[in-house]
Amino acid sequence: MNQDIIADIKKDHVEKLLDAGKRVDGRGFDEYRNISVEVGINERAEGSALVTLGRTKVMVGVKLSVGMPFPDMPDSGVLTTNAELIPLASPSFERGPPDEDTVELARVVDRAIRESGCIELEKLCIEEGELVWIVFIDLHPLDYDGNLFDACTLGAIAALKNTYMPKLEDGKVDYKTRTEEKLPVRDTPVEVTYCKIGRHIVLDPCLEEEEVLDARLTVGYNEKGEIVAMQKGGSGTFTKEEIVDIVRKGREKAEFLRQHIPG
Amino acid sequence: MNQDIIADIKKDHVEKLLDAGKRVDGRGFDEYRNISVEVGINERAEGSALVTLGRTKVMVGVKLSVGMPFPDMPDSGVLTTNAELIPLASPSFERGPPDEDTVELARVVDRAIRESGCIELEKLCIEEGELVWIVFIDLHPLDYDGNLFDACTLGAIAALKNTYMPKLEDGKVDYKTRTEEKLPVRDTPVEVTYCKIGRHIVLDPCLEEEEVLDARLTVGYNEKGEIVAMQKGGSGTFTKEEIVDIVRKGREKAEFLRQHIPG
Amino acid sequence: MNQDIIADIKKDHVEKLLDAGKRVDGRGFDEYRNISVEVGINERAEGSALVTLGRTKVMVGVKLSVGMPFPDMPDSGVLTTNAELIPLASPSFERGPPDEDTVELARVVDRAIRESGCIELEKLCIEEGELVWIVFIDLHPLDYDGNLFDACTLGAIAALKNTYMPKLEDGKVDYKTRTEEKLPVRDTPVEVTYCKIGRHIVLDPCLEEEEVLDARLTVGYNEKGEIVAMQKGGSGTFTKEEIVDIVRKGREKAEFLRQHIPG
Amino acid sequence: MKAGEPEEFIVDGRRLDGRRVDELRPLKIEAGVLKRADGSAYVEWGGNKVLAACYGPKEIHPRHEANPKRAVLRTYYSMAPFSVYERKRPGPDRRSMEISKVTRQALESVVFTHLYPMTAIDVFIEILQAQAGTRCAGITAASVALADAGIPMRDLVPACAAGKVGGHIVLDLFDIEDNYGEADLPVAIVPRTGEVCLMQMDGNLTQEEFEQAFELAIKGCMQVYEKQKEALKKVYEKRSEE
Amino acid sequence: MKAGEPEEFIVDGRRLDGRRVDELRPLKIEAGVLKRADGSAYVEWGGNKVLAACYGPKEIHPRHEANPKRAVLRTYYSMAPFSVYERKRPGPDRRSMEISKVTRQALESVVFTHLYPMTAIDVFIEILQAQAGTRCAGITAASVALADAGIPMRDLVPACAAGKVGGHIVLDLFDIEDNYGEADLPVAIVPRTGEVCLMQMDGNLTQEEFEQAFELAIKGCMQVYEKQKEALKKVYEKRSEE
Amino acid sequence: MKAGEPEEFIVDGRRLDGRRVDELRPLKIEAGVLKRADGSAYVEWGGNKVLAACYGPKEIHPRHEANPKRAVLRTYYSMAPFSVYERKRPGPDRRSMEISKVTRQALESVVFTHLYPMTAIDVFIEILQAQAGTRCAGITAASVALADAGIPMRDLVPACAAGKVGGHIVLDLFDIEDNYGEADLPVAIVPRTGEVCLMQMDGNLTQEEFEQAFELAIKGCMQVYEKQKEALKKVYEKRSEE
Repeated sequence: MNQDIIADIKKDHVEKLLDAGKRVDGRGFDEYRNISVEVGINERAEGSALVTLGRTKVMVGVKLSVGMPFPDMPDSGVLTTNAELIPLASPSFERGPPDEDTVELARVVDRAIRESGCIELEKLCIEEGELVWIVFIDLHPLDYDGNLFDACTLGAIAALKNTYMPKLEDGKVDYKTRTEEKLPVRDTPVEVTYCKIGRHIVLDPCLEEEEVLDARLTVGYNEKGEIVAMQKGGSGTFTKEEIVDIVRKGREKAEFLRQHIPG
Repeated sequence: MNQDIIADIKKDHVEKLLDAGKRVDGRGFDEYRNISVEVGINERAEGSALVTLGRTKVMVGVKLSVGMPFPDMPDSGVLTTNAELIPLASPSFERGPPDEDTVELARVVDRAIRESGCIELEKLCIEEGELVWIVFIDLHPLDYDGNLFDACTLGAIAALKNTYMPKLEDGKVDYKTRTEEKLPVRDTPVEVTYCKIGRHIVLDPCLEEEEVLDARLTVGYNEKGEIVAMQKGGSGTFTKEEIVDIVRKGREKAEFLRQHIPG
Repeated sequence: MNQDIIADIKKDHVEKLLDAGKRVDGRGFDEYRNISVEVGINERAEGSALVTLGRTKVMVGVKLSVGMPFPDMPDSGVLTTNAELIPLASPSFERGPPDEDTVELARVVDRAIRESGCIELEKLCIEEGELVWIVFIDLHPLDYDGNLFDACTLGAIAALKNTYMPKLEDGKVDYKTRTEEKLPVRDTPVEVTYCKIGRHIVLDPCLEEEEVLDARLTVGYNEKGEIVAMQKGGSGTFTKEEIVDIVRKGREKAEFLRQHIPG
Repeated sequence: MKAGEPEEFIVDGRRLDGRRVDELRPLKIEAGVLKRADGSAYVEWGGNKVLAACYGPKEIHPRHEANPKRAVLRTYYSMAPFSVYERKRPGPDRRSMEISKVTRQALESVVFTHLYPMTAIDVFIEILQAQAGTRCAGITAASVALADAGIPMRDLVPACAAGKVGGHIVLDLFDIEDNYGEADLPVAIVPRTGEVCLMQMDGNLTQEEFEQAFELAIKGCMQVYEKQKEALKKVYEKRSEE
Repeated sequence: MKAGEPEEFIVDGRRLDGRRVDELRPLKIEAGVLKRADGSAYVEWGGNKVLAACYGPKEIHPRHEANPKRAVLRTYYSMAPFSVYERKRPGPDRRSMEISKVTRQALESVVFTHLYPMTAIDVFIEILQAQAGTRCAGITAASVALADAGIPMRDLVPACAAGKVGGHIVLDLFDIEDNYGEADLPVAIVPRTGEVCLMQMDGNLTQEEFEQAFELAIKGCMQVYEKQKEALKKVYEKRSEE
Repeated sequence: MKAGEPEEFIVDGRRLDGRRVDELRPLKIEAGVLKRADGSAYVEWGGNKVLAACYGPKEIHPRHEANPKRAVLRTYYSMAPFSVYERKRPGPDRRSMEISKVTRQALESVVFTHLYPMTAIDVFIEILQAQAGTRCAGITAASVALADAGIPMRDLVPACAAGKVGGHIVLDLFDIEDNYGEADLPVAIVPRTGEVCLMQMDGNLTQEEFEQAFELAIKGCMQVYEKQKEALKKVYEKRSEE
């Protein structure tokens, strides 16, 4: 019961600050926390990135393997996005099979990557109908202080752009030999998340804000600024105008995020 | 604890009514509830049926797929019967992997279908030892008011008799094109369930009766009236004579059930 | 809470006896309980053994099957060791997927078998890169009174030495026809377990001792007396000298165990 | 082009199933269709056939999941094995887990959960036959089932998707449009206030296209809302007659 | 005809394993074979080797499964991986779940569970080697294990199957008869009253054949009953000597 | 000879990665690297990259797992999917279950668990990049994380393996040596007393080789211990500056 009372007090506190034009960590309403993106930080992964977003830290690894294509896409590589919310990263993450938050994270990141068509999957066919490259993106938060959607999408595209193809011999992957060839990536989708607390809309919620938010809206954009993915969260609602406004102003935030990707 | 006291009171009530020659819903001891069977009610399934037995409602879908035969039956199709007791249908059904009641239901229905040989599995071989048709029967209760055995077996055979073969191209199934050809079915097995409450034997228990029964006997018959499956349930017992008697009089009830199958 | 107090009392009791030079069951510190090993006791298994070690009883079955080799060992058979701690054998064993004790048992027994190279896996290749024999060792304790490591390793090697190859026809196993040919086994590894209770080191802990031990050391030896496997257990520690000493004196106990293997 | 993709999605102002761009598929809603459930609804929406049932407010197991300030709303979206062309293995998959979550959040925005602390309200959505748009059909059915169970709510929650196919913004995609189209945008609203309580999108839309599709989806929701109200009216009338 | 099916099942009045039609396979029952279990029994029945163990009455976990009016009887039938020709993967499958259920119901009809409210009585049946008829062997062993554990019961529960092979009604099918025969009818009874507490059947029988097989199975049960009583007598004698 | 096996492991006194037989791979330890955890450590040891986090003492769920006499120490060793060449499927496998157990037992020998009855102390070890020796790196990181969380312990627990490759006894095997070598002997100690709290071995060693390798592993542990202490000193200094 105490948990709920504490939650009420917290929400009250965060909201009052916002009423006074302030956020819990002193940022502007439309401001991201400090962002850093390092790539190529894992020698076992074909591609990798470590994203720091304020105190949130996420590692993303890209592994390549080979296998059968889907029957309805015989000449196309396969993309698989997976997340693990390991309890090392937060007391609220639990061991066991993926829960709905884990699944949602993986699927919303996957949506921006997939729908933007950023990976040239049609170039990942080895033998039509028989053998294609399978791209595994593993989202691996290490320290959780809110807004995994934006951090993980940023890490995923940064890692993909840094992915080298391993050597292929007789239909088998030689992981120990990396070729010069990079994974063909033609777009740079990112996701931008706003949340609504009371009557305020703020960018990039930190954990303290996430815990009290009414509603959340994540929008993914490709390089052209087109919308490729959306996901509303939270038990609260947005007005139509709020949504249209978020989608508009998120576009320039996407451009801002994109600048943090190395290379 | 209250649950158990209520159960005792309920049992007492049902039994006293029976002593007075009455059933909780006013039926005769040897009488089925209202039965209706509709077939072809699902456009995604190759065969389907919706059975209403009093207030019990069951949907059965038959799907066809192709795969390897069993090693010891290389020229025979494969039959798989599956049940799901979805919590939508009853507050007593729980989510999660199949429990023993679910498994028993699937296996007892399967028994009548399989042992009657009603599906001509030997005609479902596509390439000996390599490729055969797999028949999936999915038992899907929607509203649970007792006697799923009889309702599901009736639905299964009705759906099977209404099953059209999908088109096969290059060893793959084109589900969107249904052929004129029907699944070869040569018999019409049904199951008949009696239960024992105190010293009384009654046909087709409704839920209120099932909840207080001592013992249950389900008997499956083929068209010739031969016995093809039996399953006793409940923690109580039958006398030898009761069993022989049930098996005898069930035969005409089977004939009665069979008349409700369309087509 | 009582459980813990009882545990303390038990430990006190066992330790005081040891201080007086006595074990709970009257054995010498360096003495095994009665050992018997019967082989060929299961007609469905290609090899089998029943080991009795005091009141501990373990059945081990060896089954052979065929399958793909590992990619990095294309001309070698495959060894798989599995344990089941069925609740029939002890009130402390629970149903469900293998817990860490079950997994440790299987892996420590596997270690001695595998690292000693006792099975000539290179002779179990049927067609390089395509088809090899798979050796399943199933450890199946039936009555648990301590020291499953030694009993199961003894049972495993006894069963392996008693394993007959089944007939192979067209790449399929005919289990009903057993050939005269035996599984090629060239060494006889066994494991010897000591435990530390207070300041005492004793051989072959019975359950009462296992329940109160501070630390456990299991050492596997091949026929030459070389060490092929080790596993320390328990939340307590050993001194360096204790470990070296156990490893030395375990060697002759291994020779003693080996004499109990029939044939 | 994917195998099976049509050359044109709209010919002479008509879509492949004969509808206009802003036209819903035929929609039929019936409330109170199940005996055991506390509330239920059946929705037939084009080729979708969906059942929803509501149980509760009721005791919650395990107890530590209870909330002292409000009822816990639990939603389970599930597809029958025979609801799709290729038989679906029973049990939850990742897609159904996500849909269950967004459905729950959409419904939480209208249910007065604070009236029933320490209890659970369970909503089960069963897709019996699927033809694209099952999440919208499910939410639509679920809120009718909740109302049928007498759970106090500030409004019903109609849901409807819009999307883009062959360059056109259209309402309520059916399966061919969903498989080969450019974007799908499911939306659920609280009609009395116009609030948006569910919103997802995948595909590719410019800002302008998005705004157009969003507007269209909301209009679709309002049509669905009328059908929901009719269904409830009908079942209340029927019950008061009994 | 399935691969491996014999041409004839009965030649000169003898079955393929030399038995007459109404003859049991050799049956050996031993009680009190395990040290840890509260009660146990070992049954060797033709090529079947079966262990049963009973633990209880004992505290029940999780607590909410306890029944204030009687002990909860739990039965688990399980096959060792090496008990069959093709290695069985560990863990329960659908067949063993069904057998566990009917076994429990058969035993519930004789155990005085009301004497031990709020407790559990666990019975584990482990098939070490199988040659058809393992469920009957398991029930037979289980009721001896219960008795060995001192659990009050109104009678033992012997079980035995009859069936039809090659047109003949025979007792106690072994594996070849079970695989290629026409029907199998396992039965368990409460010998003192003649009540039937387990009854299953699959195959094909006319009414007349059924009645004949049923009668035969009951006679088989009575023979099994004698062996059960002998085994218990032996273990009591042995214990009183100790 | 397995595919990929090197002809020689030691040439001119140098191993394939340039080290001498008694030389550790480069080792870097950093404490206090995570914000959410109560204590944490990062270890880079040759090609191994390992994170450890400690949460607790804290309330324990489910309650019946609590111990009235001491804290329950729980350790979870886990490998990231991208930590190895061939992607590892998420979730515990048999190897990680065994490592979790021996890690817990090693740490239990130093943690004063009796100070926190009825609580849990959770230690999570995440292998981000593996190059053989991850269990030693994990234990090494874990005990630093426990210390960083302020959990009272009688000492840190450094771990290090020795082994045999190409006939030579060497310290701290890297992946090629681990894959193709003759023996691996991971050891963890309580440095102040010299007690051994983890010890495993697989391969083939004579008594003499074993004693030599054991001695070498303990020396390796002492070097690791120095790095652990440095890391903790550094983080305390940093924190007192803040």
